[in-house]
Amino acid sequence: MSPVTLLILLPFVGILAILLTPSKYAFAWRLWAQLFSGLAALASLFVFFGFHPGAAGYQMVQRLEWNSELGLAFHVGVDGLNVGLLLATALVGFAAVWVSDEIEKYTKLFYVLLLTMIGGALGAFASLDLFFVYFFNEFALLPTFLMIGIWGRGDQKNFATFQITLYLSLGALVALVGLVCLYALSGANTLDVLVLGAWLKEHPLPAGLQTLIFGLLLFGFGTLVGLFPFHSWAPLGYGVAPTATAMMHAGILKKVGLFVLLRGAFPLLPLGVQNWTGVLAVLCLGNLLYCGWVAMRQKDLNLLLGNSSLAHMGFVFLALASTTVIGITGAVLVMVAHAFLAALEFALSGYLYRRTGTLEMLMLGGAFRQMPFIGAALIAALMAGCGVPGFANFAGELTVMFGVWSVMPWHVVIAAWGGLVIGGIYMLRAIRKVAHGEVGKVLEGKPDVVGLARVPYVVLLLALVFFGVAPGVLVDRIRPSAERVVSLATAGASKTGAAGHASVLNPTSAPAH
Amino acid sequence: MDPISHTAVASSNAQDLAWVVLLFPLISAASIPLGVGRSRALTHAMAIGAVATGFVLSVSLFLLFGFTKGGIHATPLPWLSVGGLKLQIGLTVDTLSTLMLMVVTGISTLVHVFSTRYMDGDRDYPRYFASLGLFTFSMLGIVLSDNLVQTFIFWELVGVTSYLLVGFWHEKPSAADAAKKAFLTNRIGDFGFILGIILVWSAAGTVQFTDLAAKFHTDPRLLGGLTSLAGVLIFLGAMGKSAQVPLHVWLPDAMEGPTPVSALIHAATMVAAGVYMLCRVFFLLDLPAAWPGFLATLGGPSALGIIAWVGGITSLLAGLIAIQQNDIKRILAYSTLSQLGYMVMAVGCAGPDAAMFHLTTHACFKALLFLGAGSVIAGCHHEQDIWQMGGLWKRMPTTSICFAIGTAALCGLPIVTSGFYSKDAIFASALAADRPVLFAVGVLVAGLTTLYMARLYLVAFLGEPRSESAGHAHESGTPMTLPLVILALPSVTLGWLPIGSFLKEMSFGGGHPHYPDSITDILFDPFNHSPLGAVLGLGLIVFGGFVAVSLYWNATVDPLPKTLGWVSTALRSRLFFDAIFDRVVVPIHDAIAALFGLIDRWLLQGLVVRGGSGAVDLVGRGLRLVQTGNIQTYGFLFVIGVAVLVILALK
Amino acid sequence: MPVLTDLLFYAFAGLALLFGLLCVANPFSRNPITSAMFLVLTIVSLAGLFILLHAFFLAAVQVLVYAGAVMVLFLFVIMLLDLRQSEERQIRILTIGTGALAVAAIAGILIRAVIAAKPLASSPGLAGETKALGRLLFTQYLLPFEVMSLLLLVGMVGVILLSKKETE
Amino acid sequence: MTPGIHHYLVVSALLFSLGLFGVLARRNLIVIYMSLELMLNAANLTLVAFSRFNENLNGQVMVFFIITVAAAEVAVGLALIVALYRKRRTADVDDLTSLRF
Repeated sequence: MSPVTLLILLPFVGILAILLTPSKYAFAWRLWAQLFSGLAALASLFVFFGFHPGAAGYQMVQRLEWNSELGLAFHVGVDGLNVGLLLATALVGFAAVWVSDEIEKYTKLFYVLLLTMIGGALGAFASLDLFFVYFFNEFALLPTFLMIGIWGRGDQKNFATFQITLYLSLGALVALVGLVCLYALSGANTLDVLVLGAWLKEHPLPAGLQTLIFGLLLFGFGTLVGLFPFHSWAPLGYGVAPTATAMMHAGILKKVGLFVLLRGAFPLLPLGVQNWTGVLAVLCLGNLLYCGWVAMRQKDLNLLLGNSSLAHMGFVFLALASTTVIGITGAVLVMVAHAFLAALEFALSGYLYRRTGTLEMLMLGGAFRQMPFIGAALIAALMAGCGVPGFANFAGELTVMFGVWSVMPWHVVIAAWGGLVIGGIYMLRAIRKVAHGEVGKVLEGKPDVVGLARVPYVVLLLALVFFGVAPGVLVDRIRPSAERVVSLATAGASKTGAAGHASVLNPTSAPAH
Repeated sequence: MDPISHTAVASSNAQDLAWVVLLFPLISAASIPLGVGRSRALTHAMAIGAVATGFVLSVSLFLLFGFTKGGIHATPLPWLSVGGLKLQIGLTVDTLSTLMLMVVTGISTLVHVFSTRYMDGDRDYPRYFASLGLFTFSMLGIVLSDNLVQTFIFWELVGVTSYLLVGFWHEKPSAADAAKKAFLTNRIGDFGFILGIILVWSAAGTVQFTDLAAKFHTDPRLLGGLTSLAGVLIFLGAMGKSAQVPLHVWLPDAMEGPTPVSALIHAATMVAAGVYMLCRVFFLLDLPAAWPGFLATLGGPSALGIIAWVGGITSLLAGLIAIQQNDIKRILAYSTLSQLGYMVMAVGCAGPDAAMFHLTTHACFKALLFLGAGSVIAGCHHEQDIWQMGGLWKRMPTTSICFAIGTAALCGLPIVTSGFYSKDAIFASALAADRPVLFAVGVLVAGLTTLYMARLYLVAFLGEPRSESAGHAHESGTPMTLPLVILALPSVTLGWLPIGSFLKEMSFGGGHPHYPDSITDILFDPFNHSPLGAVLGLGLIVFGGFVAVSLYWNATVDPLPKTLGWVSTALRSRLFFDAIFDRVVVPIHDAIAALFGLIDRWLLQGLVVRGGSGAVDLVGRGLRLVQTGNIQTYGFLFVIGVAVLVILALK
Repeated sequence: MPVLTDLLFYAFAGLALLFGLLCVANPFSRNPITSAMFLVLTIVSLAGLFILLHAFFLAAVQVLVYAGAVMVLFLFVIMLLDLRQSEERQIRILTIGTGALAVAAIAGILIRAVIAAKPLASSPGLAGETKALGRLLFTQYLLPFEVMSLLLLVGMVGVILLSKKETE
Repeated sequence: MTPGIHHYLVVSALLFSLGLFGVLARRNLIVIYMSLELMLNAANLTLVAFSRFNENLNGQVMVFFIITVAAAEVAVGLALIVALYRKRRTADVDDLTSLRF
């Protein structure tokens, strides 16, 4: 059995263990969840470091025929696109389970749902059959709604649940229509990316159809990611979600949409890519600038973090729009980095909320004095969020900017402004209000996290710093896949378009690659 | 391509000691939160040990490699490599970097020692030394960097660590605000810097300094019409770090940090990083002017010209503002701005050697002044207003003497201070670059410098005590006075070394370096070499000193506000730069944010989501009438439905 | 003899319908116990019809299980809940009307379908042998038969769980 | 007239209708439940009749199963009613409308 299959199975085994444990041994539910998410984290480390960097193609592949009539197969494997994301999923899942000791009611259901999310996300990233990617993604999304609805907080809970369900269901629906079109119209009778890719090379779809399907996939999955202007579900949704849910969703599930675009849409529909990147290039500015400015406006820490995570997604969309090797590599780097970062941010804000009952930034303050560990981690996380070197986000965003320049220099200017200056403004304002200043009333006498409870925060911070100091570890793994995606996505494109674009600012036009 | 075995093979090379210099402060800083911080003695022993070792190694590195042209490179580590983007962390060991290395580690060591007493009793003592170590690490990273991206990485880290240090007393709102302001202002500069780096990379395909220098040497027009733009963008980064107008507003506020921090960051290192970086990439700035599109037809100035003017304006404005400040640290802050303006101006006048010379001497005497101010502040129970001091020379003799030496060096007193020589090199470069206006500005600022420094010294140290705390002032012990004494030495002697000429020969490819050969030649070099600057400067120093003495000898209040009127008010308000930032730049961003916030709230969440949900809700309310909840009604409807279906089916 | 069975058919059918009517819509009493008693009679009449159709085993089961066990259960619950007075409310014309309408529709459709259907060859040949039925149950339908026993077990457990007093 | 399959089917249809009427018109849950049993019996009659006239025992097997299932169903259903009655103190369907949105 491939280690990837084992990795996907572990959370589900955990679910089974929890379900079979009677309520007399209620304490064991959490232990089971911790055990199996921890095992999954170990397995993911094994997969990540067992992966041969620099080698093209998929590794640790396993294929189980499921329904040959419909062309469906459980087909998993890792390549550069998902190896980092699998690691991030398992580690974030582990941290999410660990911080969930705040849950007091229906704990059994909670851990079952949380492990479902983890297992679903792992399955979605590992699957090479787009049907299974979608299936696992839905599997992970459903608990999100339930968890927000049941364990959510604040007086806007119902509206937030409603909004997030509406947006995500509609987005998933549009994406499904796109996938069904791809399945039905390609004639390959499968959604397995390997088979379908080979088939479409021989029998390419007409340009109109490619454009249509790519558009459906882009907006469907884009909504799941929070592509401007379909983003307003995200901040509020994270604002009311229980900590672990916000961590898993903002950190991991959001990346599935981007991942499907890279796994399926870009390599399979090159003509669609070329017709849509212009639109995507405009929309990503919405994420980069608009969401950044909206974040400046927020008074609630979680809303600010939600908007900032949308702004980070702008870098990924920008890189996708550029379709360059460096850009795509940077995009995957940003995705992995942001997975850790978003999880860390929401874990910290979740802790603050748990202790104070509010995330109103005016009421907080002095967290660094009152809770040195949480305060320091918060400062580190917010610093990472505005692109400080030493954290993985910086490496990713820098790579994206380098990669996009040859195609869209003006976009890089805006991205740099959004990331460096606007990002700096709201993140530092948040630090100023929450971590610095005199100790706020709501914080007085509230304890810091101690002992083993620090584990999840430390794990996430270490991951951020590791990939920030040594991004090459990840980049060497991503590179061959990024090259493959770009060569497929730009197949048959006239290079004049890109060059003409570059000449706007760069008359010499000698992009170095 | 196995980096580890490479490192292992190369580790016997002496230049790899640079890695030790770089990493020691990081290791000590990291060990403090991991347990060392539990013991105060261990904390500062570890921190001081790390930087002191760094200093010793720096000196040996300088002696080993400082005399090699072009320098040597320590084994680089690959950082990130994809497509045409190959980034690595490498170390340059050459004259420029080893000189700067000595400055940074030397002053950092003294500041560490000084801090053991100054910060004694602070509850966050370990955090202080950890931050200091991190800062030193970041600064050394810039100094040793061998490529633009690495410079940018450590550039940002310096920003962050200075943020931590300025905001060290984070509970104090003013300190927290100042730290935020410093970071954000720097960010605007960094924005230009990174774009400049990307621009250069996209044309040259590399970010290594040596490769870039070679490429631009063979083809100065590599960047085409963007040559000057690239230079200006990179300079924008330096404007942020080296606090050039209009991005200077953060520096005076940053005085909210602990005073030793100001000595390290705002005198010797961080603010000097901008100048150092400009010297590093001087070959990029020194290209013939070329602008894109319509700017070319207007005949835009060269990048160096812009740099020179920004530097000149900064030195003048800062010098003026300093005259009317009353906080001892703020006076020093504006004086730093003014001197940084000098250095930047020197770079702009094609004299990076002069800029580095002045940077070196300035680092010593400005650190001396800041540490002296720290000693005064500690002695006067945290009183910072010079009008509340007075008569300190009796109670704090060591500090007073050292401070006097620093003041003299800053003013550029001939022969006996280092400032004289380095300042004169700047005047000379301005003349050599044929920029008489800037030369005039430089000389005028020399007079202003004497005026405000003499004012500071006369008011704070001489005369009678004007407050309770000044009356009870006292020296604070060896850890604080020793660094002052040590720093006073190079403040006097450093100018006698031909640092500028040496740098010109080694790093900037100067054709005919000029080394004085006898003692008189050394002492009177400026008068021989560039008499106009030396003589005019001397004249203005005397004039400035005279004005100061006549105004402030035994004065109890400042007479200038009365005589100057609104000019004084404007100077006191720091020429309204902060007001402009607070009332124009910030509100613009806030207004856009408010607008978008409203759109998000009312249009997207309101109209679209709530509107959509409202429509669905209305339909739902209609359909709800059907739902009585009575099972028999449902049964009835079901049966009727079945009947209708069957009838339809049977037809 | 054929005449006797014919008469019996009409008798049993008539009784079944009459008792059925009295069970669901007794004009004299709306007491559930009355309804239950009439349901027993209906079931017994149906058992008679089963005998006429030579389904002797089923007739026995019908009486044993339905009239015996099931109806006792009903009575038991009725008495347990003591529901006599709850039926004292007004009869609602609307309910009766809609009910009658629906019933008329369904009945109309059914009877029309029956009449319209082609008659089968009315030569009942197969004897309702209990032996044959048992053979069938234990050979061809063995699995469903066993599953049924499981169902009963599950039902039993479910009933115990449902009717257990909640312990708070 | 000799009763043919038609006769049985008509009787079954009428019984079924009676049961349906009871389900739709009566308000007592238990009576509704009894009416349901009536409908089941009507169906049984149909099956037995077809079994007889088609000369095939499968119909009778089916009836056998129906009776068994019905027994289980009655038990569970009545338990539900008892549980419901304990909570709500009523067995009148007009009072049991809390599933309404």
